[in-house]
Amino acid sequence: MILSAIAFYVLAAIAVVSAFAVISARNPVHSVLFLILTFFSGAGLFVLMGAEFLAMLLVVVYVGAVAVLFLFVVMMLDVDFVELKQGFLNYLPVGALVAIALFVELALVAGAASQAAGPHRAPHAAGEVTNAEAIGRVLYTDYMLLFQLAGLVLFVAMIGAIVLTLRHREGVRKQDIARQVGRTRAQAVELKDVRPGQGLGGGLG
Amino acid sequence: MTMPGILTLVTFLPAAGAALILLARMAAPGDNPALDRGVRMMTLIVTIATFALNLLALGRFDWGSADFQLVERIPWALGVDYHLGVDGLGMALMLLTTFLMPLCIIASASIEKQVASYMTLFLILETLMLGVFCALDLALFYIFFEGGLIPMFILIGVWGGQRRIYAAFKFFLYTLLGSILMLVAIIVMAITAGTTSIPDLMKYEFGEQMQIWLWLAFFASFAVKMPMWPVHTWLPDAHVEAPTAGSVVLAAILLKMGGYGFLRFSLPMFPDASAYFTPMMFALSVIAIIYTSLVAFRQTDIKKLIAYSSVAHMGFVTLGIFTGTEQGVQGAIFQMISHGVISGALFLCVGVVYDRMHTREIAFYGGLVHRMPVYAAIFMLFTLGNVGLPGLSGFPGEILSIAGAFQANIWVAVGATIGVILAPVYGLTLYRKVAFGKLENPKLKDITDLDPREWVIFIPLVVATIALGLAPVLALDFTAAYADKLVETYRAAVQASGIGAGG
Amino acid sequence: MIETIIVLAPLLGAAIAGLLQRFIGDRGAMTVTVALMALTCALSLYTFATFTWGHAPERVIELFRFIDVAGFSSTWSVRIDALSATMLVVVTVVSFLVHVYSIGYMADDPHRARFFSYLSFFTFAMLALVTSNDFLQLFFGWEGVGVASYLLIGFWYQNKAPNDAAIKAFVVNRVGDFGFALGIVACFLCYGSIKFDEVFAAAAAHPNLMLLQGDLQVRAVEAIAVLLFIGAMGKSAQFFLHTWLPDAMEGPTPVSALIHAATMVTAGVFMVCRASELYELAPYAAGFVTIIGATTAFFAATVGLAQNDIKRVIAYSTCSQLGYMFFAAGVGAYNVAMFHLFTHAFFKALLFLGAGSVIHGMHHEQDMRAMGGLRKYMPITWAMMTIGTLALIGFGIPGIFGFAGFYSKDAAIEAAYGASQSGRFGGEWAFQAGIIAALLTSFYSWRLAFMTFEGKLGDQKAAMATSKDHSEDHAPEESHDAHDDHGHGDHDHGHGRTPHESPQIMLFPLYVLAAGAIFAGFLFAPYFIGAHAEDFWRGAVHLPHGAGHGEGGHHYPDWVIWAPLVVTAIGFVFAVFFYLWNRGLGARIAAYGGPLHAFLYHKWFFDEIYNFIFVKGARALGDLFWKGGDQKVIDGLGPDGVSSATRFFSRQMRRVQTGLVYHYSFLMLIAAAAFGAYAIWAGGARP
Amino acid sequence: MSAQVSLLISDLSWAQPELYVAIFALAGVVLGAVFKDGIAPFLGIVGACVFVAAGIWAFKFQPGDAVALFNGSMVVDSFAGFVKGIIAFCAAATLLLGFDHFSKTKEQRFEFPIMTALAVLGLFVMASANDLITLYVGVELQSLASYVLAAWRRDDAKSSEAGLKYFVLGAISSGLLLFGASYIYGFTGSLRFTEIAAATDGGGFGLLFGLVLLICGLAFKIGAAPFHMWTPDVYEGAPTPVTALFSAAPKMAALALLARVLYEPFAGMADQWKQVIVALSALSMAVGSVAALLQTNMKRLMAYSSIANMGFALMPLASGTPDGAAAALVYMAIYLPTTIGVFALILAMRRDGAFVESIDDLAGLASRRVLMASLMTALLFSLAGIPPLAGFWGKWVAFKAAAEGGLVWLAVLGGVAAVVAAAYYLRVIASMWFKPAGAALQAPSGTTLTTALIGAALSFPILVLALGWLETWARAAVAASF
Amino acid sequence: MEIGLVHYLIVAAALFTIGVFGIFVNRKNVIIILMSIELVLLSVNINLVAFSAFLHDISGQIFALMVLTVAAAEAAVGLAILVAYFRNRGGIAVEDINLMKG
Repeated sequence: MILSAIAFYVLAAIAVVSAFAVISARNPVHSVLFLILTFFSGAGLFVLMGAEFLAMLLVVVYVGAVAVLFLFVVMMLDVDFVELKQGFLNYLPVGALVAIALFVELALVAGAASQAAGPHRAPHAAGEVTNAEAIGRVLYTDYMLLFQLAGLVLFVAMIGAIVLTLRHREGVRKQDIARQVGRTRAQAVELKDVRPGQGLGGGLG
Repeated sequence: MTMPGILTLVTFLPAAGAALILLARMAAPGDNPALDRGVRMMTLIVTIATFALNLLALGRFDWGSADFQLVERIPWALGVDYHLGVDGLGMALMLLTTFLMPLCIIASASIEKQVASYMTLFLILETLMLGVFCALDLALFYIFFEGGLIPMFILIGVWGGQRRIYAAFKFFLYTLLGSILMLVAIIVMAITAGTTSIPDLMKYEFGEQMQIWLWLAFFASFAVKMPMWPVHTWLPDAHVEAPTAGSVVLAAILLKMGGYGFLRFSLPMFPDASAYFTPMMFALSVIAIIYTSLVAFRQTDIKKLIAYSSVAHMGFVTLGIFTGTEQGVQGAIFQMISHGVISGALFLCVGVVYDRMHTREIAFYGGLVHRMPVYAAIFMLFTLGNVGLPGLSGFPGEILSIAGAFQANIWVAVGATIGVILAPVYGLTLYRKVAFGKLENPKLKDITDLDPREWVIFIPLVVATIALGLAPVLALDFTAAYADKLVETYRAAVQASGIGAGG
Repeated sequence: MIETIIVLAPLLGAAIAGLLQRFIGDRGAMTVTVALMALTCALSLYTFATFTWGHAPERVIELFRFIDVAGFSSTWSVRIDALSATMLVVVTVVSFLVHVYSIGYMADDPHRARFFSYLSFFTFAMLALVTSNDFLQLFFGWEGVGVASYLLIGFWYQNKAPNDAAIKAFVVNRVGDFGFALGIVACFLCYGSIKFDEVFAAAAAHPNLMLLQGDLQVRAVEAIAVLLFIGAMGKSAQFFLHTWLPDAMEGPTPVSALIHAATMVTAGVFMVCRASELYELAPYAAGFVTIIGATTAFFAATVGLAQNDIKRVIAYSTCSQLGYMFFAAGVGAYNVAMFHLFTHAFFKALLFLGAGSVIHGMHHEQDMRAMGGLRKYMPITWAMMTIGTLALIGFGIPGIFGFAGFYSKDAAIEAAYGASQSGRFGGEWAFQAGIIAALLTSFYSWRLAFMTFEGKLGDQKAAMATSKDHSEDHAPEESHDAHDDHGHGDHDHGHGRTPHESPQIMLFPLYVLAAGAIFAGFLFAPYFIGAHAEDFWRGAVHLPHGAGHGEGGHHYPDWVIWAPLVVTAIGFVFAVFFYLWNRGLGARIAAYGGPLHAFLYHKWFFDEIYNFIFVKGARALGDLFWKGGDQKVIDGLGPDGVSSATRFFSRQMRRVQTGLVYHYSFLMLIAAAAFGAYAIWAGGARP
Repeated sequence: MSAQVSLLISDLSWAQPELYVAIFALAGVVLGAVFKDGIAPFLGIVGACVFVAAGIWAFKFQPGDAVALFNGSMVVDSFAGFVKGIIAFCAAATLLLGFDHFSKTKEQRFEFPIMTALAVLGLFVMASANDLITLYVGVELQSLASYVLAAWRRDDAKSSEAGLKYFVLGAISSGLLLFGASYIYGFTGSLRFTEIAAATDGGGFGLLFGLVLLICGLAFKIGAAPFHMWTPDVYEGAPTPVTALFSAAPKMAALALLARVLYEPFAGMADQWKQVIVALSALSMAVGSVAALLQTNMKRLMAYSSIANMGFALMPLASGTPDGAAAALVYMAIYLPTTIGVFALILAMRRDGAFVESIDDLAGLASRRVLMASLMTALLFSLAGIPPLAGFWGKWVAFKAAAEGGLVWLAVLGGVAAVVAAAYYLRVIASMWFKPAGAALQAPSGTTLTTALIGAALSFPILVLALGWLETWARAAVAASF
Repeated sequence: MEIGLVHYLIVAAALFTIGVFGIFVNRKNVIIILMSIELVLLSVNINLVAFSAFLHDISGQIFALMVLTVAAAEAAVGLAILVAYFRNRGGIAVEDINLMKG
């Protein structure tokens, strides 16, 4: 129990600190890396709560895909390090105030939630099926619709990404063999009368 | 559903005419003088036919009864019925409307741009105005009441004078703000009483506190429409900028909706609140009469002067209505009708010279009588009517209102009577500056007297003014039964609740 | 039937002349109106005769309903009784004569048809007034004559002065009508009717009915009587509301004769007499009538002393004489008031028409200082004017014979004396004012006669020139200029041509009126105020106690009876001294000026004060309300203010809409936090 | 297993509208991959037909009692049927408008109908959502498609900026929504609406907190103040047919979803959430009305107009009365055709082949193209709520529901806001009628004109006459569902 | 001291706050905002899993699974839009995203 408590505090602290680093790091690449760290900590917390399957997914999906995607885009867009602008400091206290107010509210509700949930139950009881199996049992039956819809969501993301980013560049010269082979002399060669001393420019003008 | 009733026919005939014009226009798009001529003629025929139908309806109407007659009722939507019917008050105002519309159409000969649109809007406006006076369902009433803003807005804005856009906006928003509060009140009434039928609501007794709020909401609408001081300032602008026929409709009919509303709703449905607010209404009426008379005196624009005088005259209407006496109520109704004729005629008079000279500056004119004796005579007649000369239709309304007011509160009557002194001050001064004096402006040298078309416009108005002036009983008898019943029930209700009506 | 024709014939004439003038021409219009007036006049005389000598019954012919709202009802009707019969004669005779006279006087005017139309319309309105059976028809006629007066004063509409005068007349009359209208509605409130007989009966039945409004408590009958009298003050140009009458002289002279001397201005007197039953119940109101009447008699006479415009002198004289009528009525001698009205109509119309003749002969010169010696040029006019003057000053030897004014005016003064003896409110002052005014009347009347007809033509011009400097803006000059271009354009204006006698068509009415001025008093005194009074009036007016006393049967001391004659003589002597023997002395005094002269010359400064308070006040208020009230306050706070405030908010909102994502998100989160806070607060203690 | 299959088939038979749309999207991709952009017109027309078919099916085959599908993830009831019908028609109209528009700009791409279809699928799911996960997935399906659609014109700076803004802010709102949903789950122990309803037990501040955050997320989708900030920018930046789509169908779905959440699982807490809706409604009306006054761009103007109108639509919900939801439905049913009509006319604003969208471009339209001007006038007056146009009835039902819920002051505020809003509608009308004519606009295309005509006809007079049915349907739908 | 539900919820709350704080104080580039959004979603997931665990109800974890999936899709779409935006504007500074305002 102590061990899990220590683990919780460590993971929670890392998560919060690295999350803060995500938003305060100057270099976006660092931000991404801190984000990955946050996710790892989150995954650890999941494990503490007995949601091993989700923890794994978090690592695989987020760290493996999303964060890398972020990293990729950061690199691709080659964003500069930007200095904090002047207005930022004026704005910060107000922002912090709102953030603190929000946090206080959330904390209050969190407190309420733990009361409302009644007598504490252990995160997971012994003798039950594994987490992955439990999810698997309902995911394709009770939540089949959602499973399908999730597919459509990903479908939207795919089409959307293609629509927005894939472009057939006009400037790129592609080889069209049929055209190449099928052209006639008239199409290929143009004869010009060149008057002495005037060059081609006069004729074109 | 059986045959549509006569009121439906009267009300929607102009709209049908408008639809016809639209069809004609679809068939022949673009600028087409022949189409314009045809449209003018057709509009005139439609309006005259409407008048004729209205007379037919008049024939079926029993003046002796105070009940709603010629009733039609078809269930509609959202708990609202299509419910029409008239009593003496509604019939009188419908007649006024249908009587004036053909004259307005004739007077619109100087309109040259977008004739078809103009005529369409006018016909739609007529339908909406007629609907106001015969709707027996609150929601239906509101639709007609408020719908009139649309054509009027466009009429002022497109065919108006120089500041027409400002005037159109002011007119629209001012009146809309007033009536939107009424809409809320109507809804509250519909919920409380469970019906929007006007005859049923007249029988329903609202709580005292509720009456006060509802009364105030209705007041907001009608006071603006009337217009009462201090929410009258849209009127001069709208009048001045509107095209002649628009001013006529505005002054002669649209303003009457306020008075109609007070009579139809405020008094019978909220008698206690009406009694409670009577002192305020008196004060506002008297202020309106004196204040706007003095303001009218200082105007430099003919139309503006007449517009302000309208406000003063409407002061007599509100005064008369809230006296809660038969003389007052009858006087108010009569004043509405008479003002419809006279102020309409005065705006037409202004239109005559405006068509010729394209200015309404008083200082521009002077000595018109030299070149336009007939016009001057007619203008004089209506000026005197406006001044409230006995023998012309302006008088009975005023004296009856004052007679009513005297019974309610002597000082109010005294205040209102001061308006009688002030009326000739502005009225005759205007006349003198425009018609009398030497003909000094060289531009006026070639101004011509009335042409036959204008004769046609004015003759019915002259006849009406004199006939109503010499024999006001003609109109008073028609509304007598209505007024009797209104005053009787109002007094009974007020006495039952024990709120003193003053005096 | 006859009665209806009497009333409507002039209307028909007016309509024909007015509407059909294009077709029948000026001559046709004149013919029609004069013929119809002759008819009316003849029928009126017949009616009067049947009444006076034939004991015709009082009757009311009802035509059709006018207004009828729950007791507030009026019917167009013709009421014939002694009072209205008398007025019929006065109105139709004078009107007929003025019609005839106008044929000559207006011969050169291009708008004669219109003029005759107006005249006939006026006559109709006046007849409707006198034959009314209820207050509302009375009011109709009242305003009808007012509008006719307005139209006729402003007949020469090209010019400023007539237009101003016309509007002034109308508006001042409206001030009176303010009272009248309130009086009518008060009648209705108190007595439930506006029909004469019903009102009087109800008033007599409930003499102590109170009119209550808040702290105000007055006897209804007093209030009504005073309110009605305010109307009469306006119409009859009594003190405070008299200012329009002198200005009304801007109208053509026949108009002045008809409207502003003989008929319309006496409508007030008529009305008071008609309502005599009310005034008898209202001692304070009657006292008020007496005091106003007496004051007017005095005031107008003093102002008449200093005027130079021939018509204005007569106008003030009219005003003064109306004062006599009112105080006579006020002291309860309604029959005397009516009698004076009756005789006054003749001699004052005579004076006006004579003055018109002079003006016509002088080529529209109205300033008496430019006249003089006209007796030579216009002997008939002179003779007629002299008769008029004698009638006006009330020349006559008690007990033997007198001109018309003698009987009626002395009767008024005697009645006032009687009232002062019986302690009637205001009687004392009425008597004193009557005597003083008689003196002044004599003086100014002779002054007029002497300045106009004696001496040599234009021998007072020098004084006029100096006087002009003193009163640059005075009306006579204006009117003098004003008449420049109307009608008489072919005449060389001013003194280029010698004065001439008027044509016979203008002189004929003078003869008739002169006859009236001489004999009317002598002939009709027994009926109006004498032995046959009771029999004549038959209750149409309230008669004083002991009425019907014969010529010799009254109880007044001799000095009272002789006093008017004496003061008249004194006035005559003074006039002779100043204007005949020391010709020019009066003018020199005027030129020298002095506060008293200025005070009188400027008519006690009424116009100036009114102009300052009412005209300028109305303008200032109008501007204040318009520019300040409507534009600044109402529009500024109302539509324009709201609209600019809304625009301001709109602009602020657009500024919030920065387009920056972090601002948007910040706002969203603030909102979320706020809603969350609400949730925690609203959810209460429960988790 | 066979029981499961037959259950699945029966579920799918109730989910036919969703199925049609999904099949269309998937098949469209295949066809598009084969035939490239040349098939876009075909897909556009077929898509519109599919939407209409789905809408009609949903509307027509409403179950008498609510039917829970997929183990309670979705529910099919009259309410959903009614809402889907409206969504489908709006989407079909906007799809046709887009097809018309992109054919003029030569930007036809076969993905457009597909993306629209996926958005519509999301809207359908939203309309039928019966648990918090379905709610979330439906919202996201619609949102993701919308983000892409907003940035559709990828070479246009404004369009991509619109997409970016929409995305960022939308993601935040999703975060709020999710966080709220997680608390609701935590406090009630369930994600199913029916079970939540049983567990609310009058609520507490934690549950209310979760609900409020959920409402915030949905308010963003509706575009209600103070979560409205994205609306003007996205409306302006997105391609106009996409704006038309945004202005119509998603509003209906989100409002319906909000209504369902409030009236089904949280009906017991009406007194507590009422105030939040009131605040949203009041703020939306105020902001939408006032901020639009000085706009010069028609699309921005319509954005603010939509904010204000959402305020009006929320008003009846705020009453918490059973009729409130019906009133909101009626309001939306009246409002949506009108706004689509306006967008059709905005799409018809072309000069020299280029699309223009400022109010000044409409100057003098009445003297040049009187039909277009008349339609626009009728539509705008309807939006302003001036009788006798249908918009007035929208205000009527909204105010009435509010008043029945004891919120007369809100109705009064709405009235005042309506007056302010009228001022800017009038500005547009004034520009068309009162201003001197500028260079003429090109003749509107058949599609835009037809759409506008239908919109105007629905605002007047057809809808006015058909109001009786509309209201009856809406009441029946609500009565059968909640 | 036992680690209870409230602890996890507080952690989630902190992450949520940091996430939203990151969104609205960030003025540098949009990617940070996208990452902040991921933080928010993570916090939600922690919430869901925590509730799921302490309620012994698997549906919360299914919800978290869906959130994960959608978050991935969202990241893809967001980055795609960002790339499109970058191509048009040549930068992703947050202050520059204000072509449309007012």
